[in-house]
Amino acid sequence: MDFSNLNDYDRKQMERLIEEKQMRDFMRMYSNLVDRCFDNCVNDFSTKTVTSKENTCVNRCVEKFMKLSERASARFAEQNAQLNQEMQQQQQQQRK
Amino acid sequence: MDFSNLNDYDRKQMERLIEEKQMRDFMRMYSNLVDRCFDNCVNDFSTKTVTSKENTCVNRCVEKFMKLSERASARFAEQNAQLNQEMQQQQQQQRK
Amino acid sequence: MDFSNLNDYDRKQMERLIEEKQMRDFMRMYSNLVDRCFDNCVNDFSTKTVTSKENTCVNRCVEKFMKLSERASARFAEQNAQLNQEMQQQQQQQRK
Amino acid sequence: MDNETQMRMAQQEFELVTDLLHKITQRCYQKCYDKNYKTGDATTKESLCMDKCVVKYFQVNKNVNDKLQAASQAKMEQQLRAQEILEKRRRRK
Amino acid sequence: MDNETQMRMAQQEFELVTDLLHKITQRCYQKCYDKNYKTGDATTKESLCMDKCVVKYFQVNKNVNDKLQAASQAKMEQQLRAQEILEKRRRRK
Amino acid sequence: MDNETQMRMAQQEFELVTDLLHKITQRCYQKCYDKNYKTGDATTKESLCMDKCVVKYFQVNKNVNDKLQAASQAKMEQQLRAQEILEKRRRRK
Repeated sequence: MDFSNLNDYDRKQMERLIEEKQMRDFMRMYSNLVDRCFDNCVNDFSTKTVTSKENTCVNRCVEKFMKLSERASARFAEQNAQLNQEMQQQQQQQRK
Repeated sequence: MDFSNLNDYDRKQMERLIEEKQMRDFMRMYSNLVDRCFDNCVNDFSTKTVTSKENTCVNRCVEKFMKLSERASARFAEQNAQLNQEMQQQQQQQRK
Repeated sequence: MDFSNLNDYDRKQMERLIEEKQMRDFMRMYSNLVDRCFDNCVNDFSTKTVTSKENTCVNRCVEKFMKLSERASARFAEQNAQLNQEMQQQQQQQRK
Repeated sequence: MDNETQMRMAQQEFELVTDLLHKITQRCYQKCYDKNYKTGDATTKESLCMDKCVVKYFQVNKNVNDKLQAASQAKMEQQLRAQEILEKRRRRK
Repeated sequence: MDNETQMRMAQQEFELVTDLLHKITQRCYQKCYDKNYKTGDATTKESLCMDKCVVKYFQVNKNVNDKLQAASQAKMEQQLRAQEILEKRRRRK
Repeated sequence: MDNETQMRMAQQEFELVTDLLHKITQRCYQKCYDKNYKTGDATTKESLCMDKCVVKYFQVNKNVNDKLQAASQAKMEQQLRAQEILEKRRRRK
Protein backbone atom coordinates (compact mmCIF):
# COMPACT_ATOMS: atom_id res chain seq x y z
CA MET A 1 0.00 0.00 0.00
CA ASP A 2 1.11 3.48 -0.77
CA PHE A 3 1.69 5.07 2.59
CA SER A 4 3.65 8.07 1.35
CA ASN A 5 0.63 10.36 1.67
CA LEU A 6 -0.01 9.29 5.26
CA ASN A 7 1.50 10.95 8.29
CA ASP A 8 3.62 8.95 10.72
CA TYR A 9 0.73 8.18 13.07
CA ASP A 10 -1.54 6.90 10.29
CA ARG A 11 1.27 4.86 8.77
CA LYS A 12 2.02 3.14 12.07
CA GLN A 13 -1.68 2.54 12.61
CA MET A 14 -2.01 0.95 9.17
CA GLU A 15 1.05 -1.22 9.65
CA ARG A 16 -0.33 -2.44 12.96
CA LEU A 17 -3.67 -3.30 11.36
CA ILE A 18 -1.91 -5.22 8.59
CA GLU A 19 0.21 -7.08 11.11
CA GLU A 20 -2.86 -8.03 13.14
CA LYS A 21 -4.67 -9.25 10.05
CA GLN A 22 -1.66 -11.31 8.98
CA MET A 23 -1.47 -12.89 12.43
CA ARG A 24 -5.18 -13.71 12.34
CA ASP A 25 -4.80 -15.20 8.86
CA PHE A 26 -1.88 -17.34 9.99
CA MET A 27 -3.79 -18.61 13.01
CA ARG A 28 -6.83 -19.33 10.85
CA MET A 29 -4.74 -21.21 8.27
CA TYR A 30 -3.04 -23.15 11.06
CA SER A 31 -6.32 -23.98 12.77
CA ASN A 32 -7.88 -25.17 9.50
CA LEU A 33 -4.77 -27.22 8.72
CA VAL A 34 -4.84 -29.04 12.06
CA ASP A 35 -8.55 -29.76 11.56
CA ARG A 36 -8.10 -30.97 7.99
CA CYS A 37 -5.10 -33.21 8.68
CA PHE A 38 -6.69 -34.64 11.80
CA ASP A 39 -9.86 -35.34 9.83
CA ASN A 40 -8.00 -37.01 6.94
CA CYS A 41 -5.47 -38.98 8.97
CA VAL A 42 -6.84 -39.91 12.40
CA ASN A 43 -9.80 -42.26 12.32
CA ASP A 44 -8.93 -45.04 14.78
CA PHE A 45 -10.19 -44.24 18.26
CA SER A 46 -9.47 -47.57 19.86
CA THR A 47 -6.03 -46.29 20.84
CA LYS A 48 -5.22 -43.28 23.00
CA THR A 49 -1.99 -42.35 21.23
CA VAL A 50 -1.46 -41.16 17.68
CA THR A 51 -0.01 -44.17 15.84
CA SER A 52 3.17 -43.99 13.80
CA LYS A 53 1.13 -44.40 10.63
CA GLU A 54 -1.22 -41.60 11.62
CA ASN A 55 1.67 -39.34 12.52
CA THR A 56 3.37 -39.94 9.17
CA CYS A 57 0.10 -39.14 7.42
CA VAL A 58 -0.28 -35.87 9.38
CA ASN A 59 3.28 -34.82 8.57
CA ARG A 60 2.76 -35.45 4.88
CA CYS A 61 -0.61 -33.69 5.00
CA VAL A 62 0.98 -30.57 6.53
CA GLU A 63 3.91 -30.60 4.08
CA LYS A 64 1.67 -31.08 1.07
CA PHE A 65 -0.68 -28.31 2.13
CA MET A 66 2.19 -25.89 2.69
CA LYS A 67 3.66 -26.67 -0.74
CA LEU A 68 0.35 -26.38 -2.60
CA SER A 69 -0.57 -23.31 -0.56
CA GLU A 70 2.67 -21.63 -1.58
CA ARG A 71 1.92 -22.47 -5.21
CA ALA A 72 -1.59 -21.04 -4.94
CA SER A 73 -0.15 -17.81 -3.53
CA ALA A 74 2.25 -17.45 -6.44
CA ARG A 75 -0.54 -17.95 -8.98
CA PHE A 76 -2.76 -15.64 -6.94
CA ALA A 77 -0.11 -12.91 -7.13
CA GLU A 78 0.09 -13.31 -10.90
CA GLN A 79 -3.69 -13.14 -11.30
CA ASN A 80 -3.91 -10.09 -9.08
CA ALA A 81 -1.18 -8.32 -11.05
CA GLN A 82 -3.00 -9.14 -14.28
CA LEU A 83 -6.28 -7.86 -12.83
CA ASN A 84 -4.59 -4.63 -11.78
CA GLN A 85 -3.15 -4.18 -15.26
CA GLU A 86 -6.59 -4.63 -16.83
CA MET A 87 -8.11 -2.13 -14.41
CA GLN A 88 -5.38 0.37 -15.26
CA GLN A 89 -5.99 -0.02 -19.00
CA GLN A 90 -9.72 0.48 -18.53
CA GLN A 91 -9.10 3.64 -16.52
CA GLN A 92 -6.79 5.01 -19.22
CA GLN A 93 -9.40 4.32 -21.89
CA GLN A 94 -12.03 6.11 -19.84
CA ARG A 95 -9.84 9.22 -19.66
CA LYS A 96 -9.61 9.47 -23.46
CA MET B 1 -35.33 -0.37 15.74
CA ASP B 2 -36.93 2.39 17.72
CA PHE B 3 -34.43 5.22 17.71
CA SER B 4 -36.82 7.92 18.92
CA ASN B 5 -35.47 7.71 22.47
CA LEU B 6 -31.86 8.09 21.32
CA ASN B 7 -30.06 11.37 20.92
CA ASP B 8 -28.59 12.35 17.55
CA TYR B 9 -25.12 11.03 18.31
CA ASP B 10 -26.36 7.61 19.45
CA ARG B 11 -28.73 7.36 16.51
CA LYS B 12 -25.93 8.02 14.03
CA GLN B 13 -23.70 5.57 15.86
CA MET B 14 -26.40 2.89 15.68
CA GLU B 15 -27.07 3.52 12.00
CA ARG B 16 -23.36 3.20 11.27
CA LEU B 17 -23.16 -0.09 13.16
CA ILE B 18 -26.16 -1.44 11.24
CA GLU B 19 -24.66 -0.32 7.95
CA GLU B 20 -21.36 -2.01 8.76
CA LYS B 21 -23.12 -5.24 9.73
CA GLN B 22 -25.16 -5.19 6.52
CA MET B 23 -22.02 -4.69 4.47
CA ARG B 24 -20.29 -7.58 6.28
CA ASP B 25 -23.36 -9.77 5.71
CA PHE B 26 -23.41 -8.92 2.01
CA MET B 27 -19.72 -9.72 1.64
CA ARG B 28 -20.18 -12.97 3.55
CA MET B 29 -23.14 -13.99 1.40
CA TYR B 30 -21.19 -13.09 -1.74
CA SER B 31 -18.11 -14.98 -0.60
CA ASN B 32 -20.15 -18.08 0.25
CA LEU B 33 -21.96 -17.84 -3.08
CA VAL B 34 -18.73 -17.73 -5.11
CA ASP B 35 -17.43 -20.72 -3.12
CA ARG B 36 -20.63 -22.71 -3.53
CA CYS B 37 -21.08 -22.05 -7.24
CA PHE B 38 -17.41 -22.72 -7.93
CA ASP B 39 -17.66 -25.97 -5.99
CA ASN B 40 -20.83 -27.11 -7.78
CA CYS B 41 -19.92 -26.02 -11.30
CA VAL B 42 -16.15 -26.11 -11.83
CA ASN B 43 -14.59 -29.55 -11.62
CA ASP B 44 -12.44 -29.86 -14.74
CA PHE B 45 -8.91 -28.68 -14.10
CA SER B 46 -7.38 -29.83 -17.36
CA THR B 47 -8.21 -26.42 -18.86
CA LYS B 48 -7.04 -23.03 -17.66
CA THR B 49 -10.17 -21.13 -18.68
CA VAL B 50 -13.71 -21.44 -17.38
CA THR B 51 -15.59 -23.30 -20.11
CA SER B 52 -18.84 -22.03 -21.58
CA LYS B 53 -20.69 -24.88 -19.88
CA GLU B 54 -19.12 -24.07 -16.53
CA ASN B 55 -19.90 -20.38 -16.93
CA THR B 56 -23.55 -21.10 -17.74
CA CYS B 57 -23.74 -23.31 -14.67
CA VAL B 58 -22.25 -20.57 -12.46
CA ASN B 59 -24.70 -17.98 -13.81
CA ARG B 60 -27.66 -20.24 -13.13
CA CYS B 61 -26.27 -21.10 -9.69
CA VAL B 62 -26.06 -17.40 -8.77
CA GLU B 63 -29.52 -16.61 -10.14
CA LYS B 64 -31.11 -19.57 -8.39
CA PHE B 65 -29.48 -18.73 -5.07
CA MET B 66 -30.60 -15.10 -5.28
CA LYS B 67 -34.20 -16.13 -6.02
CA LEU B 68 -34.39 -18.77 -3.27
CA SER B 69 -32.55 -16.45 -0.89
CA GLU B 70 -35.16 -13.75 -1.51
CA ARG B 71 -37.90 -16.28 -0.84
CA ALA B 72 -36.25 -17.39 2.40
CA SER B 73 -36.07 -13.75 3.53
CA ALA B 74 -39.79 -13.23 2.90
CA ARG B 75 -40.71 -16.35 4.88
CA PHE B 76 -38.20 -15.35 7.57
CA ALA B 77 -39.90 -11.95 7.90
CA GLU B 78 -43.29 -13.66 8.32
CA GLN B 79 -41.95 -16.05 10.96
CA ASN B 80 -40.29 -13.23 12.85
CA ALA B 81 -43.49 -11.17 12.84
CA GLN B 82 -45.42 -14.19 14.11
CA LEU B 83 -42.83 -14.78 16.83
CA ASN B 84 -43.07 -11.13 17.90
CA GLN B 85 -46.84 -11.37 18.06
CA GLU B 86 -46.63 -14.47 20.28
CA MET B 87 -44.13 -12.74 22.56
CA GLN B 88 -46.43 -9.74 22.83
CA GLN B 89 -49.40 -11.94 23.76
CA GLN B 90 -47.37 -13.73 26.42
CA GLN B 91 -46.29 -10.41 27.91
CA GLN B 92 -49.90 -9.20 28.04
CA GLN B 93 -50.97 -12.39 29.79
CA GLN B 94 -48.19 -11.99 32.34
CA ARG B 95 -49.40 -8.47 33.18
CA LYS B 96 -52.87 -9.78 34.14
CA MET C 1 -5.60 -15.89 34.95
CA ASP C 2 -3.40 -14.20 37.46
CA PHE C 3 -4.86 -10.73 37.83
CA SER C 4 -3.08 -9.86 41.08
CA ASN C 5 -0.51 -7.74 39.25
CA LEU C 6 -3.21 -5.73 37.46
CA ASN C 7 -4.79 -2.59 38.77
CA ASP C 8 -8.55 -2.42 39.28
CA TYR C 9 -9.25 -0.87 35.89
CA ASP C 10 -7.25 -3.46 33.97
CA ARG C 11 -8.77 -6.30 35.97
CA LYS C 12 -12.31 -5.14 35.19
CA GLN C 13 -11.38 -4.68 31.55
CA MET C 14 -9.98 -8.23 31.40
CA GLU C 15 -13.01 -9.72 33.11
CA ARG C 16 -15.27 -7.93 30.63
CA LEU C 17 -13.26 -9.27 27.67
CA ILE C 18 -13.46 -12.81 29.08
CA GLU C 19 -17.20 -12.48 29.62
CA GLU C 20 -17.72 -11.25 26.06
CA LYS C 21 -15.67 -14.12 24.66
CA GLN C 22 -17.61 -16.65 26.73
CA MET C 23 -20.88 -15.21 25.48
CA ARG C 24 -19.68 -15.35 21.86
CA ASP C 25 -18.51 -18.95 22.39
CA PHE C 26 -21.86 -19.93 23.84
CA MET C 27 -23.74 -18.33 20.94
CA ARG C 28 -21.42 -20.01 18.44
CA MET C 29 -21.87 -23.41 20.08
CA TYR C 30 -25.62 -22.91 20.18
CA SER C 31 -25.75 -21.79 16.54
CA ASN C 32 -23.68 -24.77 15.40
CA LEU C 33 -25.83 -27.11 17.47
CA VAL C 34 -29.09 -25.89 15.91
CA ASP C 35 -27.54 -26.25 12.45
CA ARG C 36 -26.19 -29.72 13.15
CA CYS C 37 -29.35 -31.10 14.71
CA PHE C 38 -31.53 -29.57 12.00
CA ASP C 39 -29.26 -31.07 9.35
CA ASN C 40 -29.26 -34.54 10.96
CA CYS C 41 -32.93 -34.73 11.92
CA VAL C 42 -35.10 -32.66 9.56
CA ASN C 43 -35.17 -33.89 5.98
CA ASP C 44 -38.85 -34.06 5.08
CA PHE C 45 -40.04 -30.82 3.52
CA SER C 46 -43.46 -31.98 2.41
CA THR C 47 -44.86 -30.84 5.76
CA LYS C 48 -44.76 -27.36 7.25
CA THR C 49 -44.49 -28.47 10.88
CA VAL C 50 -41.69 -30.32 12.63
CA THR C 51 -43.04 -33.86 13.07
CA SER C 52 -43.04 -35.65 16.40
CA LYS C 53 -40.32 -38.00 15.15
CA GLU C 54 -38.17 -35.07 14.00
CA ASN C 55 -38.68 -33.27 17.30
CA THR C 56 -37.64 -36.35 19.29
CA CYS C 57 -34.54 -36.67 17.13
CA VAL C 58 -33.63 -33.00 17.70
CA ASN C 59 -34.07 -33.35 21.47
CA ARG C 60 -31.82 -36.39 21.57
CA CYS C 61 -29.30 -34.70 19.31
CA VAL C 62 -29.08 -31.71 21.66
CA GLU C 63 -28.85 -33.88 24.79
CA LYS C 64 -26.20 -36.13 23.29
CA PHE C 65 -24.10 -33.19 22.12
CA MET C 66 -24.27 -31.53 25.54
CA LYS C 67 -23.18 -34.76 27.28
CA LEU C 68 -20.31 -35.50 24.88
CA SER C 69 -19.33 -31.83 24.87
CA GLU C 70 -19.08 -31.89 28.67
CA ARG C 71 -16.91 -34.99 28.44
CA ALA C 72 -14.64 -33.37 25.87
CA SER C 73 -14.21 -30.37 28.16
CA ALA C 74 -13.17 -32.57 31.07
CA ARG C 75 -10.59 -34.42 28.96
CA PHE C 76 -9.48 -31.08 27.50
CA ALA C 77 -8.85 -29.72 30.99
CA GLU C 78 -6.74 -32.76 31.84
CA GLN C 79 -4.70 -32.45 28.64
CA ASN C 80 -4.16 -28.75 29.21
CA ALA C 81 -2.98 -29.36 32.79
CA GLN C 82 -0.59 -32.03 31.56
CA LEU C 83 0.73 -29.71 28.85
CA ASN C 84 1.28 -26.97 31.42
CA GLN C 85 3.18 -29.38 33.63
CA GLU C 86 5.44 -30.41 30.76
CA MET C 87 6.10 -26.78 29.90
CA GLN C 88 6.99 -26.06 33.50
CA GLN C 89 9.44 -28.96 33.62
CA GLN C 90 11.09 -27.81 30.41
CA GLN C 91 11.49 -24.31 31.80
CA GLN C 92 13.08 -25.66 34.98
CA GLN C 93 15.54 -27.73 32.95
CA GLN C 94 16.47 -24.69 30.88
CA ARG C 95 17.30 -22.73 34.02
CA LYS C 96 19.84 -25.34 35.14
CA MET D 1 -30.82 1.04 31.78
CA ASP D 2 -28.37 3.57 30.36
CA ASN D 3 -27.96 4.37 26.70
CA GLU D 4 -24.74 2.43 26.15
CA THR D 5 -26.21 -0.81 27.51
CA GLN D 6 -29.41 -0.28 25.54
CA MET D 7 -27.49 0.25 22.32
CA ARG D 8 -25.27 -2.77 22.89
CA MET D 9 -28.33 -4.95 23.45
CA ALA D 10 -30.03 -3.57 20.35
CA GLN D 11 -26.90 -4.25 18.31
CA GLN D 12 -26.63 -7.80 19.64
CA GLU D 13 -30.26 -8.47 18.80
CA PHE D 14 -29.81 -7.10 15.30
CA GLU D 15 -26.77 -9.32 14.81
CA LEU D 16 -28.67 -12.35 16.12
CA VAL D 17 -31.50 -11.85 13.67
CA THR D 18 -29.30 -11.23 10.64
CA ASP D 19 -27.01 -14.14 11.53
CA LEU D 20 -30.04 -16.41 11.87
CA LEU D 21 -31.34 -15.24 8.48
CA HIS D 22 -27.93 -15.98 6.92
CA LYS D 23 -27.76 -19.44 8.48
CA ILE D 24 -31.31 -20.39 7.52
CA THR D 25 -30.67 -19.25 3.95
CA GLN D 26 -27.50 -21.34 3.65
CA ARG D 27 -28.88 -24.44 5.34
CA CYS D 28 -32.24 -24.45 3.55
CA TYR D 29 -30.64 -23.77 0.17
CA GLN D 30 -28.40 -26.77 0.79
CA LYS D 31 -31.44 -28.92 1.63
CA CYS D 32 -33.64 -27.74 -1.22
CA TYR D 33 -31.69 -26.86 -4.36
CA ASP D 34 -31.45 -29.13 -7.39
CA LYS D 35 -27.77 -29.61 -8.30
CA ASN D 36 -28.40 -29.98 -12.01
CA TYR D 37 -28.95 -26.25 -12.67
CA LYS D 38 -31.11 -26.77 -15.73
CA THR D 39 -32.33 -23.21 -15.22
CA GLY D 40 -31.55 -20.08 -13.23
CA ASP D 41 -35.17 -19.91 -12.09
CA ALA D 42 -36.28 -21.54 -8.88
CA THR D 43 -38.57 -24.49 -9.57
CA THR D 44 -41.89 -24.91 -7.76
CA LYS D 45 -40.46 -27.85 -5.84
CA GLU D 46 -37.42 -25.86 -4.71
CA SER D 47 -39.54 -22.85 -3.74
CA LEU D 48 -42.07 -24.81 -1.68
CA CYS D 49 -39.21 -26.71 -0.03
CA MET D 50 -37.61 -23.38 1.00
CA ASP D 51 -40.94 -22.18 2.45
CA LYS D 52 -41.33 -25.27 4.64
CA CYS D 53 -37.66 -25.42 5.52
CA VAL D 54 -37.63 -21.86 6.90
CA VAL D 55 -40.67 -22.58 9.08
CA LYS D 56 -39.17 -25.82 10.36
CA TYR D 57 -35.80 -24.20 11.07
CA PHE D 58 -37.55 -21.54 13.14
CA GLN D 59 -39.28 -24.26 15.15
CA VAL D 60 -36.07 -26.21 15.74
CA ASN D 61 -34.26 -23.00 16.68
CA LYS D 62 -36.94 -22.18 19.27
CA ASN D 63 -36.98 -25.73 20.66
CA VAL D 64 -33.20 -25.87 21.03
CA ASN D 65 -33.21 -22.37 22.55
CA ASP D 66 -35.73 -23.48 25.17
CA LYS D 67 -33.72 -26.60 25.95
CA LEU D 68 -30.49 -24.66 26.32
CA GLN D 69 -31.93 -22.01 28.64
CA ALA D 70 -31.81 -24.64 31.35
CA ALA D 71 -28.38 -25.88 30.31
CA SER D 72 -26.71 -22.47 30.10
CA GLN D 73 -25.53 -22.65 33.69
CA ALA D 74 -23.73 -25.90 32.92
CA LYS D 75 -22.00 -24.26 29.98
CA MET D 76 -20.88 -21.30 32.09
CA GLU D 77 -19.40 -23.80 34.53
CA GLN D 78 -17.52 -25.39 31.64
CA GLN D 79 -16.16 -22.01 30.57
CA LEU D 80 -15.00 -21.23 34.08
CA ARG D 81 -13.01 -24.46 33.95
CA ALA D 82 -11.16 -23.23 30.86
CA GLN D 83 -10.45 -19.99 32.69
CA GLU D 84 -8.95 -21.83 35.66
CA ILE D 85 -6.63 -23.67 33.26
CA LEU D 86 -5.22 -20.37 32.06
CA GLU D 87 -4.86 -18.98 35.54
CA LYS D 88 -2.68 -21.90 36.54
CA ARG D 89 -0.59 -21.49 33.41
CA ARG D 90 0.00 -17.78 33.95
CA ARG D 91 1.05 -18.28 37.58
CA ARG D 92 4.03 -20.25 36.33
CA LYS D 93 5.34 -17.33 34.25
CA MET E 1 -11.55 12.09 1.02
CA ASP E 2 -10.18 12.43 4.51
CA ASN E 3 -7.51 10.22 6.00
CA GLU E 4 -9.81 8.12 8.18
CA THR E 5 -12.03 7.13 5.25
CA GLN E 6 -9.00 6.47 3.07
CA MET E 7 -7.47 4.20 5.70
CA ARG E 8 -10.68 2.33 6.28
CA MET E 9 -11.02 1.66 2.56
CA ALA E 10 -7.41 0.54 2.30
CA GLN E 11 -7.92 -1.80 5.22
CA GLN E 12 -11.09 -3.24 3.71
CA GLU E 13 -9.33 -3.83 0.42
CA PHE E 14 -6.42 -5.55 2.15
CA GLU E 15 -8.86 -7.78 4.03
CA LEU E 16 -10.71 -8.60 0.80
CA VAL E 17 -7.54 -9.69 -0.94
CA THR E 18 -6.19 -11.76 1.92
CA ASP E 19 -9.60 -13.37 2.56
CA LEU E 20 -9.84 -14.24 -1.14
CA LEU E 21 -6.38 -15.78 -1.04
CA HIS E 22 -7.36 -17.84 2.01
CA LYS E 23 -10.57 -19.04 0.38
CA ILE E 24 -8.94 -19.92 -2.93
CA THR E 25 -6.24 -21.86 -1.10
CA GLN E 26 -8.78 -23.87 0.90
CA ARG E 27 -11.15 -24.54 -1.99
CA CYS E 28 -8.49 -25.42 -4.55
CA TYR E 29 -6.63 -27.66 -2.13
CA GLN E 30 -9.91 -29.49 -1.52
CA LYS E 31 -10.39 -29.90 -5.29
CA CYS E 32 -6.85 -30.94 -6.10
CA TYR E 33 -5.19 -32.91 -3.33
CA ASP E 34 -4.75 -36.69 -3.38
CA LYS E 35 -6.13 -38.11 -0.13
CA ASN E 36 -3.68 -41.01 -0.02
CA TYR E 37 -0.69 -38.95 1.18
CA LYS E 38 1.92 -41.27 -0.27
CA THR E 39 4.33 -38.36 0.00
CA GLY E 40 4.65 -34.91 1.52
CA ASP E 41 5.65 -33.48 -1.84
CA ALA E 42 3.08 -32.08 -4.21
CA THR E 43 2.74 -34.26 -7.30
CA THR E 44 2.82 -32.79 -10.79
CA LYS E 45 -0.88 -33.52 -11.17
CA GLU E 46 -1.75 -31.75 -7.92
CA SER E 47 0.46 -28.76 -8.75
CA LEU E 48 -0.95 -28.24 -12.24
CA CYS E 49 -4.46 -28.64 -10.87
CA MET E 50 -3.77 -25.88 -8.31
CA ASP E 51 -2.47 -23.59 -11.07
CA LYS E 52 -5.60 -23.98 -13.18
CA CYS E 53 -7.93 -23.92 -10.19
CA VAL E 54 -6.61 -20.54 -8.99
CA VAL E 55 -7.09 -19.01 -12.45
CA LYS E 56 -10.60 -20.44 -12.78
CA TYR E 57 -11.57 -19.28 -9.27
CA PHE E 58 -10.48 -15.75 -10.17
CA GLN E 59 -12.65 -15.88 -13.27
CA VAL E 60 -15.70 -17.15 -11.36
CA ASN E 61 -15.13 -14.56 -8.64
CA LYS E 62 -15.09 -11.77 -11.23
CA ASN E 63 -18.16 -13.12 -13.05
CA VAL E 64 -20.18 -13.43 -9.85
CA ASN E 65 -19.00 -9.99 -8.74
CA ASP E 66 -20.23 -8.48 -12.01
CA LYS E 67 -23.58 -10.25 -11.68
CA LEU E 68 -24.06 -9.10 -8.11
CA GLN E 69 -23.28 -5.45 -8.79
CA ALA E 70 -26.72 -5.23 -10.35
CA ALA E 71 -28.34 -7.29 -7.62
CA SER E 72 -26.84 -5.36 -4.70
CA GLN E 73 -29.80 -3.02 -4.52
CA ALA E 74 -32.13 -5.98 -4.09
CA LYS E 75 -29.98 -7.27 -1.24
CA MET E 76 -30.02 -3.90 0.51
CA GLU E 77 -33.80 -3.98 0.25
CA GLN E 78 -33.78 -7.41 1.86
CA GLN E 79 -31.60 -6.12 4.69
CA LEU E 80 -33.90 -3.19 5.30
CA ARG E 81 -36.71 -5.69 5.71
CA ALA E 82 -34.80 -7.39 8.53
CA GLN E 83 -34.28 -3.99 10.12
CA GLU E 84 -38.01 -3.23 10.03
CA ILE E 85 -38.62 -6.52 11.83
CA LEU E 86 -36.45 -5.38 14.70
CA GLU E 87 -37.99 -1.95 14.82
CA LYS E 88 -41.43 -3.44 15.34
CA ARG E 89 -40.09 -5.73 18.05
CA ARG E 90 -38.43 -2.93 19.98
CA ARG E 91 -41.53 -0.71 19.88
CA ARG E 92 -43.27 -3.29 22.04
CA LYS E 93 -40.69 -3.01 24.81
CA MET F 1 6.47 -5.52 29.32
CA ASP F 2 3.80 -2.89 29.89
CA ASN F 3 0.27 -3.62 31.03
CA GLU F 4 -1.42 -3.17 27.66
CA THR F 5 0.88 -5.69 25.95
CA GLN F 6 0.49 -8.11 28.85
CA MET F 7 -3.29 -7.90 28.69
CA ARG F 8 -3.39 -8.33 24.94
CA MET F 9 -1.24 -11.46 25.20
CA ALA F 10 -3.39 -12.85 28.00
CA GLN F 11 -6.51 -12.23 25.93
CA GLN F 12 -4.98 -13.90 22.86
CA GLU F 13 -4.02 -16.93 24.92
CA PHE F 14 -7.50 -17.18 26.39
CA GLU F 15 -9.00 -16.99 22.91
CA LEU F 16 -6.58 -19.65 21.64
CA VAL F 17 -7.55 -22.08 24.39
CA THR F 18 -11.29 -21.55 24.08
CA ASP F 19 -11.15 -21.71 20.27
CA LEU F 20 -9.19 -24.98 20.52
CA LEU F 21 -11.77 -26.38 22.92
CA HIS F 22 -14.57 -25.41 20.53
CA LYS F 23 -12.82 -26.98 17.56
CA ILE F 24 -11.95 -30.21 19.37
CA THR F 25 -15.55 -30.52 20.56
CA GLN F 26 -16.96 -30.08 17.05
CA ARG F 27 -14.44 -32.33 15.32
CA CYS F 28 -14.49 -35.12 17.88
CA TYR F 29 -18.29 -35.11 18.07
CA GLN F 30 -18.35 -35.47 14.28
CA LYS F 31 -15.95 -38.44 14.52
CA CYS F 32 -17.64 -40.19 17.41
CA TYR F 33 -21.41 -39.70 17.46
CA ASP F 34 -23.91 -42.30 16.28
CA LYS F 35 -26.28 -40.71 13.75
CA ASN F 36 -29.23 -42.91 14.70
CA TYR F 37 -30.06 -41.02 17.93
CA LYS F 38 -31.73 -43.98 19.61
CA THR F 39 -31.20 -42.13 22.88
CA GLY F 40 -30.18 -38.74 24.22
CA ASP F 41 -27.60 -40.37 26.45
CA ALA F 42 -24.04 -40.83 25.30
CA THR F 43 -23.24 -44.52 24.77
CA THR F 44 -20.11 -46.10 26.22
CA LYS F 45 -18.65 -46.39 22.74
CA GLU F 46 -19.28 -42.70 21.97
CA SER F 47 -17.88 -41.60 25.33
CA LEU F 48 -14.67 -43.61 25.09
CA CYS F 49 -14.23 -42.44 21.51
CA MET F 50 -14.47 -38.80 22.68
CA ASP F 51 -11.87 -39.45 25.38
CA LYS F 52 -9.34 -40.84 22.91
CA CYS F 53 -10.21 -38.31 20.22
CA VAL F 54 -9.48 -35.34 22.51
CA VAL F 55 -6.09 -36.79 23.46
CA LYS F 56 -5.19 -37.52 19.84
CA TYR F 57 -6.30 -34.06 18.69
CA PHE F 58 -4.02 -32.51 21.31
CA GLN F 59 -1.13 -34.56 19.99
CA VAL F 60 -1.79 -33.64 16.36
CA ASN F 61 -2.20 -30.00 17.34
CA LYS F 62 1.19 -30.02 19.09
CA ASN F 63 2.91 -31.85 16.22
CA VAL F 64 1.53 -29.45 13.59
CA ASN F 65 2.42 -26.50 15.82
CA ASP F 66 6.03 -27.70 16.06
CA LYS F 67 6.20 -28.24 12.31
CA LEU F 68 4.83 -24.79 11.57
CA GLN F 69 7.16 -22.94 13.91
CA ALA F 70 9.84 -23.56 11.32
CA ALA F 71 7.55 -22.69 8.42
CA SER F 72 6.18 -19.45 9.90
CA GLN F 73 8.86 -17.40 8.20
CA ALA F 74 7.77 -18.78 4.84
CA LYS F 75 4.17 -17.83 5.58
CA MET F 76 5.16 -14.28 6.53
CA GLU F 77 6.97 -14.04 3.21
CA GLN F 78 3.77 -15.13 1.49
CA GLN F 79 1.79 -12.47 3.31
CA LEU F 80 4.26 -9.77 2.34
CA ARG F 81 3.70 -10.77 -1.26
CA ALA F 82 -0.03 -10.08 -0.89
CA GLN F 83 0.83 -6.72 0.62
CA GLU F 84 3.03 -5.80 -2.33
CA ILE F 85 0.12 -6.59 -4.64
CA LEU F 86 -2.00 -4.00 -2.90
CA GLU F 87 0.76 -1.43 -2.85
CA LYS F 88 1.07 -1.60 -6.62
CA ARG F 89 -2.69 -1.29 -7.00
CA ARG F 90 -2.95 1.76 -4.81
CA ARG F 91 -0.11 3.56 -6.59
CA ARG F 92 -2.29 3.64 -9.71
CA LYS F 93 -5.10 5.50 -7.93
